[in-house]
Formats: sequence, C-alpha cells, structure tokens
Amino acid sequence: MMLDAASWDALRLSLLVACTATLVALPIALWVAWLLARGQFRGKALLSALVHLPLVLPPVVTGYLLLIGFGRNGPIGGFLYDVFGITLAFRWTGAVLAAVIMGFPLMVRAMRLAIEAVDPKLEQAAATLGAKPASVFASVTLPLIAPGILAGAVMGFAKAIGEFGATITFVANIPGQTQTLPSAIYSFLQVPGGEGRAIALVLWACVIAITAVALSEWLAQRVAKRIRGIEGDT
Amino acid sequence: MMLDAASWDALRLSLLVACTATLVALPIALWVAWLLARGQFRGKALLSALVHLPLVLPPVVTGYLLLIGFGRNGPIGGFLYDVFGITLAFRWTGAVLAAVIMGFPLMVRAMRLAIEAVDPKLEQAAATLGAKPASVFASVTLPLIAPGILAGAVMGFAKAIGEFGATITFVANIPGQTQTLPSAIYSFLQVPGGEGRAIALVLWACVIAITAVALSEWLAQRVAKRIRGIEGDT
Amino acid sequence: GAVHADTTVFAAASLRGALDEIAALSTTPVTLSYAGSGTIARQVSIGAPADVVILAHPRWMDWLETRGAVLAGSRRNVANNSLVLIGPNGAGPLITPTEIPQRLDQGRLAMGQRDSVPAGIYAQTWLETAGLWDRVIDQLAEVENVRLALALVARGETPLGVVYRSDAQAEPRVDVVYNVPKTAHDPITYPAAAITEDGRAFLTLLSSPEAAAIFENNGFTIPEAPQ
Amino acid sequence: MSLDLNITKRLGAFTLDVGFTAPNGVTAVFGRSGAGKTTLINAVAGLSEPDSGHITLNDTPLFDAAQRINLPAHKRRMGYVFQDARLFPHMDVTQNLRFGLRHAPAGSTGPSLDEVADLLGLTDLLKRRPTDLSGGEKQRVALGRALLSRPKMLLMDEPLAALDGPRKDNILPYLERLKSGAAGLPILYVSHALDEIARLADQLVILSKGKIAASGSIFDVLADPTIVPLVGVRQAGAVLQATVMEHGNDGISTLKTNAGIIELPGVAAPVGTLVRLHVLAQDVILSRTRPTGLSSVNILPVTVKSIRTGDGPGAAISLDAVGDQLLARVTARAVQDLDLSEGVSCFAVIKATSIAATSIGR
Amino acid sequence: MSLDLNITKRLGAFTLDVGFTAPNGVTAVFGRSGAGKTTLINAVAGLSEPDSGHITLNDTPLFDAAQRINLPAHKRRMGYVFQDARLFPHMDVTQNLRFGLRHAPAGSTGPSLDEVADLLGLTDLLKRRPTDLSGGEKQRVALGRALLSRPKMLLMDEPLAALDGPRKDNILPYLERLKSGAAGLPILYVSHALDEIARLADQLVILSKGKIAASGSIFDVLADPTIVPLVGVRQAGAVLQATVMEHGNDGISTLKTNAGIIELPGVAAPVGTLVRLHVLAQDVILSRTRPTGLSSVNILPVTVKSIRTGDGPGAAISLDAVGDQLLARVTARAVQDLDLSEGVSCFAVIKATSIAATSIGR
Ligand SMILES: Nc1ncnc2c1ncn2[C@@H]1O[C@H](COP(=O)(O)OP(=O)(O)OP(=O)(O)O)[C@@H](O)[C@H]1O
Ligand SMILES: Nc1ncnc2c1ncn2[C@@H]1O[C@H](COP(=O)(O)OP(=O)(O)OP(=O)(O)O)[C@@H](O)[C@H]1O
Ligand SMILES: [Mg+2]
Ligand SMILES: [Mg+2]
Repeated sequence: MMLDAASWDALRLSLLVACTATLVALPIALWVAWLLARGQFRGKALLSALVHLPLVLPPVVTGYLLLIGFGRNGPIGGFLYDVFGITLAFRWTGAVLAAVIMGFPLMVRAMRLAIEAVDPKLEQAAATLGAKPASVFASVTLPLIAPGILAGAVMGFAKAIGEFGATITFVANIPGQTQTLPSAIYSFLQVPGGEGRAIALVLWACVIAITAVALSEWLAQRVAKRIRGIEGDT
Repeated sequence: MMLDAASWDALRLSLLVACTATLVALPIALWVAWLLARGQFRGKALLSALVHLPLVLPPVVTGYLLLIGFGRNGPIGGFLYDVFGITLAFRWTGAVLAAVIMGFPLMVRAMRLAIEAVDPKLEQAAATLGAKPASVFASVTLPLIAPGILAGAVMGFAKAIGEFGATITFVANIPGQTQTLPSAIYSFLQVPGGEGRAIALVLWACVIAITAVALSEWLAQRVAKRIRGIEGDT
Repeated sequence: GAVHADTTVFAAASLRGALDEIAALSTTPVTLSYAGSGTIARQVSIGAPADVVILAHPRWMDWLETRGAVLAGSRRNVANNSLVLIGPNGAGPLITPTEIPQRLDQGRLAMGQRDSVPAGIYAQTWLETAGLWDRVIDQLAEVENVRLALALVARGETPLGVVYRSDAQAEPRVDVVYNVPKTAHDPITYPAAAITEDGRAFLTLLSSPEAAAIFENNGFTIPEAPQ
Repeated sequence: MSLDLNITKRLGAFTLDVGFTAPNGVTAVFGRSGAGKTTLINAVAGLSEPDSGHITLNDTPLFDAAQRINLPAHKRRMGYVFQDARLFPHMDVTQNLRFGLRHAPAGSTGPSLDEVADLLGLTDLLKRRPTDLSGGEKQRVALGRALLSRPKMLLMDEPLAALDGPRKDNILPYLERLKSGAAGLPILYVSHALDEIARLADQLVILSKGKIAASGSIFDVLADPTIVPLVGVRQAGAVLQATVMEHGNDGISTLKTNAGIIELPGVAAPVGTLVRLHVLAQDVILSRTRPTGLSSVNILPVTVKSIRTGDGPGAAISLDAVGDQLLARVTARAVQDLDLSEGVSCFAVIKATSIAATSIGR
Repeated sequence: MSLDLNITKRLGAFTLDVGFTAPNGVTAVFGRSGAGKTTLINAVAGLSEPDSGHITLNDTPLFDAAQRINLPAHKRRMGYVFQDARLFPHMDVTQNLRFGLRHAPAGSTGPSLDEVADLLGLTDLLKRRPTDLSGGEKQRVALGRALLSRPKMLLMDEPLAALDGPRKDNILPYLERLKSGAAGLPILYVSHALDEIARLADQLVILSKGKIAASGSIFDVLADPTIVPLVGVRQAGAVLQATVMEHGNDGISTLKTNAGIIELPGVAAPVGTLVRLHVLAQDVILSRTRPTGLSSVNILPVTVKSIRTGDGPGAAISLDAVGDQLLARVTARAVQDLDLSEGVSCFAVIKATSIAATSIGR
C-alpha cells in the first residue's frame, strides 16, 4: 500500500484532526452527557435533540451551517477572529471543529448511557466520607464510566476519520492543510481510473479503524477488570 | 413550511426508510451487541472493527461497496435476485440497507454499553429460579437494557434520516422512489434559488429529529422509572 | 429493454435548473435523478435503471462508452458552458487575470476540486494557460461542487471564485469580475447519451429549439453544430 | 432425597475443600465470615463450577468433574435465597414473586403467591418496586420468590440475618413445616445464628477456612464440647428432644424428656408431638443436690460425661441426661466448688423461660 | 456533643415522624424491619431531605426546613456504615479504606489504616477487589472505611448483622473505646440485636411504624416491662452497672453492684472501672429464700417494683436492686407459686456465665 506524497499528507492530517477532535470533544461531551443524564431542567429534550442534530442533517448542511456561523464573516467566526485572531475556515482547525460537531452525538450518547448506569448510592457513599462533589466525580463517577468514555472516544475518533461532507463544505479541500483521508478518497473516485489510489487510502482507513478499535477493546477489557475485579463466577 | 409534492415525497420516503431501517437493524444490532459484550471468541476485536467501519469510511465509499456487492450483478445482489427476486440497488429497500449499515455502529454501541452494565448476578438469580437462558434474556436482560435499546433506536433513526452519501451512491436520487430528505436537499442546493426549498426541508428534518428525540426522552424516563422505581432519595 | 411508463434521466447536478424546465416540456413523464458525474457514471455502468445519462464532463462519458454502457452513436453534446471569475457584490472587474494574486491578498480562490470536479479541472487548465497556477496554488479553496464555490464567494468567505457562468447568473450576491476566454481550456460540454431505446426521445427533446432556449436562459450556450 | 458432595474450588488464595452427605431435612452450614459458605452454596446451585469432585442430588449427578457433567443452574431447580437479595429491579414485588411461580415446572404444587405474601408480611408491599423496600423487606421478597419457584431443594444464605426477632419467629415455623411436609424439601441453610440452626437443622456442617471442622447430626455436633470455640461460648448449647404431655390453663406446657419433666411456656405444638429444645450451655446451672424454692422448676438428674477446660476461665461440661445430651458452661471455680468430675451425678437446673418458644422445633 | 432532631419524612405510604435528642455516646435505634430506621439515618446523613423539622449537631444546624438549611452530605462528616456495604468496585480494599482517610479533614487524628485493618481482620484482604470478598468481609471494609474518614459522628446501619459471633466480639470493644475516647464520637447505631445495643448504647430509641415507641436512657428503657412486646421476649433484659473489684487467679472477677457482689468470668476491664452487665430477663431466676448449693453464686436481694402480665403465659417483673433496675421474666405460674406482688422482697439468681463477656461494656 505505497502512497504518493499527497495521500500521505491526507493520512497524516486525518490522524491529527481525529486525535485533536477526540481530545477536544471529550470534556465537552462528558459535560453535556452529564447534564442529560443527571440534570433536571426544562428544555432537556431540546438540548438532547440539538445534540442529535448533526446525525439528522445531511453533512453538507451541517458544513454549510458551520460556514455561516464560524466563517470569517459569521457571527461566531467573526468574533473569534476579532478577539482571539482565530480563523477556522479553510484551516485544519476547522476540520477539527467539523469532526467535533459530527462526532458529538456519538460521544454524548455513549457517555450518557454510562453515567446513567452508575449507581448513585456509590456517589452518596463517597459524599458521606467527606468527598466534595468534584472529588466524588473524579474518584468515583469517572472511573466507573471509563468504559463509556472509552466507547465515546472510539466512536468520535472513527467518525472524525471518516467525516467528509461537513469538512469539505466548511474548510474545502486544501492539500496538506484541510485535505483529509475522505476528501482524498472522494477526489480519487471522481476520476475514471482513480479507484486504485482510492482503494489504497480506504485500506489505510481500515487499518486505522482496526488499530483504534482493537486498542480500545484491549483497554476496555482492562478497565472492566479494574471495575469488576478478577471475574469470579458469582 | 409548505412543501411541494416532490419534497413531500422525499419526506415520506425518508420516514419510511428510517422506520424500516430502525426496525430491521434493531434485532441484528442487538445480537451483535450481545456477542461483543458477552462473547468470548477469537476475532472479537475484528468484529468490533468491522462494525465500526461504516463510521470510518467516507459514506460514498460505503455506497460504492454496497453498489458493488448488492447491485444486480454483484455477488450478494445477484444471489438475492436469483433466489428471492429481491432487488436492492436503486430501490427504496436499498436506501433501507444503506441506512441500516450506516446506523449499525451507533446502535450496536448503545446496546453493548447497556448489556455490559447489566449485573450478571440478576441473570444468575433468574436461572436459579428455573428460567431458561432465552427466558432470562427476555424477562430480565431485555427489560434492563431497554434504555440502551431505545438510545440505539433513536441514534439509528436519526442517522437514517440524515444519511446521504451512501444512499445517493447506492440507490441514486430518483424522486418518489429513492429520493430521501437529504438527497432532495442536495438537489435543491444545486438549483440557483433553491435554498428556500432546501431550508424548508432542513427545518422538517429538525422537526422530525426533535419529535423523535423528545419521544425517546419521554420513553426513557418511563423506562428508567420502571427500572429504578419512584426515585427515592437514597 | 423493459418498457417504462416514463423516462428516467440520470443527470449531473449542475444541470438541474435547466433540465427541470425541459422535462416539463415532455409529453411523457420524465424522472430526473441528480448526482455528481462520477457517481452517475458508476451507477449507470452497474445497471442503474436510467434511460438517459447527462454528464458535466466528457471524461466520464468516454469511460461509459468504452464499457459499452450507452447506446452506440447516441452520444451528443446538449449544452456548453463557460467559466467566469466572480467576486462578492461590488467587486470591480479585472482587466487581466494577472491581477488575481493582488485581489486575493491573503484570501483564497474558491473553485471545484482540480482533479475531480469538472469545473475545477477546467479552472486549472485556464490558470495554467494564464501562467498563474503556481502563484495561486497555495491559496486555493477547492470544494466538492461548484455551488459551494459560489456560496463561499457569496458569503464573502473568499474574495474570488471560479464557477460556471450558469451558476454565477443565478446568484445575486456575486458579480462576474472576469470572463474566462473559451480558448483557455477544453470546451465545457455536457455530453448526453441514451442507455435504452426509450431514452432516445428525451435526447431529441434536449436538442430541440425549446430546450435550447431554456439552456440559454439558464446561462448555458448551445453547441454550434448539434449532432 | 439426599445431597451428596465432595468438591474443591479455588478462589484466589482461598480453597474450599469439602465433602459431606446431607440426608433429607435441613443441613445447616455454620462458619465464620469468609469460611466458604457462599462458595459452597454457589457450587451446589450451579453458579460456579468446582475444580474437581462431584455433587449428586438423589443419585442424579449435578456436577461430576470426571464425567464432565455440569448441569446448568436453571435445570437444577435449586431455590436460592441470596445473601444479597438480588430482586429484579424492573419488576414490582408481585412480579418478582410471580417470576418464581412462572418458571416452576408444570404440575408442581406448593404454596400460592397469596399464602407466601401473607406469611412473609408482604401483602402491603405487593405493588412496590425493590428500590422502595427496606433491607429486611427485600430479603423477605427474595425468600418468597425462591419458595414460589417450587424447587427440589432450598439453598438459603443467611436468609434471616436482616430480619427482626418477631419476624423470624413467624418464618421459622414455616420453614420447619416445609422440611417436614409431604415433599420433604431438603434445605441447605447458611447461618451465623446458632439458635436458628438448633431449631431447624437436622444436620450441621461447621466450616472453618474452607474445610469441614465438624459435621454430623445436630444433636451430636452441638453436644460436642470441642466445638465451643468454633461456635463461640455464648451460642454453644445442646439440643434435647421432648414430647408434649399437656398444655396447662396458664399457658405452661409440660414436656417429657428421657431425664424428666420440663415445664415451658408458649409451646404451640399439640399434645403428643415430639419437640426440640435448644438449651444454651450458659443457661444450665449445676447443683450437687436437688435445689428447692426456685422459680425454675426444671431440674433434671444428669451424669457428667466429660469436662473440657479451655483457655478461658470457663469449662464446658458434657452431660448425659438419661440418653439425651446436655452441654453446660460453668466457671472453673464452680467445677472445683461442686467437685465435678467424670461420672459424677448432679442436677441440671434449666430456667423454663430461657428455653424460649422460638427454640422449639419439631 | 449532641444530636437533636425532630423531623417528618414521607416515602409513599410510609411516614417517619420522630424527634429525640441524642447526647454524647451511643444512641441505639431499634425497630422491626420497615420501622423507618434507615430512613431516619439517611436524613441525618444528608442523603434524603426531610419534609419538615430540623436536625442539629452540637448547635450547628444540619437541616432546618424553616430556615431552608440543608447541609450537603459531604459537609456533615458523618461516617455512615450502610446496610448494604457500598464499597467502590473499582478500588481494592486498601483504596477503599484510604478513600475515607484521604477525605478526612487535615489535622484530624484517629486510628491509622493499619490499625483499622488489623482490628477488622482485613490485613490479608488488602489487595482484593470488593467482588472477591465474602458478605461479612465487605461489611468489615465498609466499617473500616467509615472509621478512617475521621467523622464527627458515626451512623451505623446494622453494621454487624453479617458478622459471626467471634468477629463481633472483636469489634464491639473497639466501638466502646471509640465512644468513650478523647473525641467522644457520638454514634447512631441501628440494630436488631439487643445484646449489642445493651452493651454499647447509652440511649435507646425504639421505632415502630415510623414513630417513636420508647426513648430514653438505656437503663430506663430496657428495664421498662412495657417494651417487652416491642423487643421480643427473648431479647428483653435490663442493664446493671457494676465496679470491678478484683480479678481472681482462676479468671473469675468480682464485681460490686449496688445490691451486692457478682462473680463473673472473662472480665477484661481493670480493677476500679465501671462496667455494664446486660441481664436478660429470662436469665433471672427468682426465689423467696436465699438458695444454697447452686453453681450460680450471684444472688441479689431485690424488691418487686411492678408485674406486667401480657397476653402470653409469661410475666415481666421489674425489680429494684438497691437503686439498679433488673427485669425478670418468669411464668405466670411461678408468680402464683412464689406469691409475688408489688413490694415483695425476694432474691434474684443470675447465672454467672449467662452474663457473657460480650455483654459487658464500660
Ligand atoms: N473471587 C474471589 N477471589 C479470591 N478470593 C475470593 C473470591 N471470592 C471469595 N473469596 C474468598 O473466599 C473466602 C470464602 O468466601 P465466601 O463468600 O464463601 O465466605 P462466606 O463463608 O460466605 O462468608 P460470609 O459469612 O462473610 O458471607 C473468603 O475469604 C473470600 O475472601
Ligand atoms: N421510596 C420509597 N417509597 C415508598 N416506601 C418506601 C420507600 N422507601 C422506603 N419505604 C418504606 O418505608 C418504610 C421504612 O423503610 P426503612 O428502610 O427506613 O426501614 P428499616 O427500619 O431500615 O427496615 P430494615 O430493618 O428492614 O432495613 C418501609 O416500610 C419501606 O417499605
Ligand atoms: Mg457469604
Ligand atoms: Mg434498613
């Protein structure tokens, strides 16, 4: 599976974008998952629907909405540029944003399910021992939901590797800067006879996926062992 | 948000495809989730990676693979046609297949997390009371993982509503036959001045998403109450 | 082939405006399925239930022809198009393309993907001919279809964009700042072909004067010598 | 019916290595925390596979390492009352109870749901979810659920530990009836409470660190002075058998033992039945002469069989009461003062009310 | 230090409505299954908010419905030993224990992890996960974890129910030391076992169906013949106070009560200390004349204060032992035979070994 330079760039960039997106999205997704799992507030169903929206909308629409909001002339994009000098459109950071948004519903759901499965009695026990809420979260809740966080991270990472529609719409397809694996694959597929190069990249995407998933399965097993102890038969 | 006839058709078709895909995928996803959560077999990580693949690959690639495999001349498509007279490519049933495949990783993950959270001690208790494995599953495991199934169903449904790349590649964009909401939005965006109609459809997609999610939240609350009882404070 | 009650046309998405109007002229029902040219070509090669195929670039039609997927001899160009350089409203016209780098400043030039989207391929040829390719190559914003390039300029995200005249004409938020000479790139043609006998009638309709009027109305031009 | 087993099972650093035969009736398993009681009972239930050995119920092999037999839990039909109740959280109390009933084999007979709910005081709780129950209430539902599954055998892991005295007093007679009913349900009963054991059990297995420290008929094991350190001095005591002779107007019943008459309050058993009296070693007072003028009228002539002085200041004295066995725990000083030694005849004074009603079993 | 509370809390059809003041020391809460003990203790811990009333610890309001005060659980510093152990499944035993220690306020003093592990017999289990522990082992870890959090007050919900006799005998003296140590840790102690309560508690609250049925000093409440039906006839018994006079060579100690000398084996307390003797009503034998020739040498002159005949055949007799109180349970027939009535003087015979070592508290 030899790759030409452009393909290598796309591969490298995809990995960078996916890793960054996963790391950036994790804490936010965790927070939203917490709100949805434990919060009691009006508009919870609405927040939940909002989180699901990137699943429901065609990716191009999401990309277009990102462009409107985060483009240099968009309200948020303009603000970010004027105040922090940050540009997202046509940058790899924009690809990260697209990946974060598109992977968000997957991450939130996995974490939410995990949080909902935590027995609040354990958290209460920690509180009676003097642990402050933040400490309860860090030392009891967080380790117990580790499998869910891991699952969310894998899903988010996988989605980030595969994201295409929103990314190309928001940050275009600039080789070396915003051309991710799927953009490259897509371009190859648009030319008659480009299948060969597309297949090489698809195989690479598979390799990444298999590696990430295998790694996560291995980690999950360790985490499960940590939580449940050496599986006794009882 | 008045819609023209073509938009109505797309909306109706999308709902049909999403509902069918969700129903079809549920049992299979449940089975795979069970295998991944409880099974002890070689190649588990590989199966898991395979399930994640539709997330990692650009949807267009998935669509092409479907076209190659399930087209009338493809190995599976040919078999299905010769033996059962079933055609998937360029039919709404093909859109269902695409939605099933694309939503599969989401459904499996939600259910898997739920299954992993079930306390095997309860299943053991059911067994000592004389319940056969199938009965244990139906009367203990299944109700306990209902929140995960529900979550998986919502995710799958949402994804099915939003799926575009694989669908248009596999079944094309034939109004009234295979043109789903996202395909219709795509088509509208190609016409100068078509944004208005596209926006109307996007809003409809949002309405569907909000309705489905709100419904699922309401159901989830009922299910949670069923499982945990009237929330005592302890 | 099978007798269809109606004619199914697989067409490049960028033709949508004009084709919808032309289909309305047909006495028999016409169903139009729009997608990218590459997607359509592959679908047709694999047995899509299409009677007519219309693409945005000759390459994919060549590909189809070599596979024998279209009726021999049915191929014809139904419309031509030309490239324009656009800027947001109020952007003044360019005298020569050499002003492009200046006009871009730090901004980007929006266009179709150079190696896959037809408009991008034509744009690259033009920029190369004009000796500008190397100067703009690092400032491109390549997108997956021309409509997006149009949107980028319309929203002011990029100061310039290369699109089809037919697209530019429909978007009030952009102004044409330069007309790309037709000689600067391969002719922009929209080849059509019949896949089934049922499709021939629609091909004929496409070449009719009524259709020609609609094409022109939508910013396309008509091939001088319709085959 | 009888359960025969001989198994080993390793769990980390702990090894269970036990073998015994439990004939029909109640076999109590007694042992300190961590002795291996739950491990044993799990193996019988089919929830954990032993490393070696066999388990046979009525000549049907449930497990046999050599023959690679390991009947799955749902085919063993063991009614297991878990140490932690393990109620189904998604079912209310009725549904939990009915779960047992639903999976009982067709045609099996036994108490109805209403009867069980009534016995266990669950009638007001039937629509509640497990989360809305108190600790003891959960345990009672678990007990009811196991009873309603119409098992071939009952496995009970400290089923009454979370229950209050009066509630235990309600449930124990029911368990007694179960074991002696027509079905003759064998019961494996794990408990820390020797009074429950003395009342219910026919057979007693004492576990210590995964091994059997003593096992045999309840009468023999409990009268054995060497088990006093294993069961704790306060719980040690032998079991007498007596026949109900008469119920007095004042509620005092007269019972006949081999060694003589005993008068007790609160005996519910009809005249003529054989009952069981658990006499704690510490409740037996010894006297060389027959004492007079005591509120305690139960004075039995006994012979000292053996005297076991332990590390502490007390002495365990095994007594023969005309064939029955008694255990007395007196101070070493009293042994001296009363000049007790093997073969000496003396009198055992037993307070009528210290053999409480709950200690009487058929 | 003292806990003062007066709260109501509705849970479905159940209503808890209690008010009492618990001065320093151990306040036992006794009641049948479902009486509301866990509900009460949860309110004190801050895990459930009462509907009305107030809870005050040392004049600091923990909860006050009127003033809308509800201190969160982690600020209350209550060491809560739950009825279900609630160990953290992702931590091993050491980490569970250390969790308490880690959140103890800086500068607080108390037993070290090693000391607690040693006391509770956990040293061999330190690297184990909760899933690999037996029921009793889990409960011990939970107890240790609460102790190590250096709480202002201990809340214990049947902490010893899953433990065997010898293990209880190890832990109870430790709890006694805690309550009487320099810190004077107040303890709210829920239990079904009246012997534990009699040994530990200074104050006793008896709950029945969410209401207080009796409350006050342990001496008064336990000597009250009217509570016999509430606590069950087998557990009823008063508490005597005695001073250790002398430890004999044979292990028998001489203790002085107001009414006279009592000789007991196994008293560990040094000479001069005040100890507590729980004398079960059923272990007291009455005689009109001073008996002779008994192995039981503990004979106290007493006066009958009141006689309460219940529904059953027994009678509860409250006795005055020169200022101390005793409770005897004899048969109604014995009341007649001995011609007992209020004010009558007689002798109470108490078996030395029936006041077991574990029943002795400071
Ligand atoms: N999975 C395991 N790994 C290692 N050791 C274990 C495991 N499960 C149990 N043990 C140990 O085996 C011993 C026996 O446990 P078991 O649960 O049978 O005790 P038990 O007699 O039921 O005690 P209890 O009365 O406290 O419930 C204990 O010392 C326990 O720590
Ligand atoms: N969430 C709830 N909804 C309705 N009733 C409840 C709820 N929680 C507890 N109860 C009821 O309140 C009563 C008191 O419960 P609590 O747990 O305080 O009892 P307890 O005295 O601790 O009993 P045990 O000794 O069995 O643990 C019980 O009758 C119980 O059924
Ligand atoms: Mg156990
Ligand atoms: Mg309780």
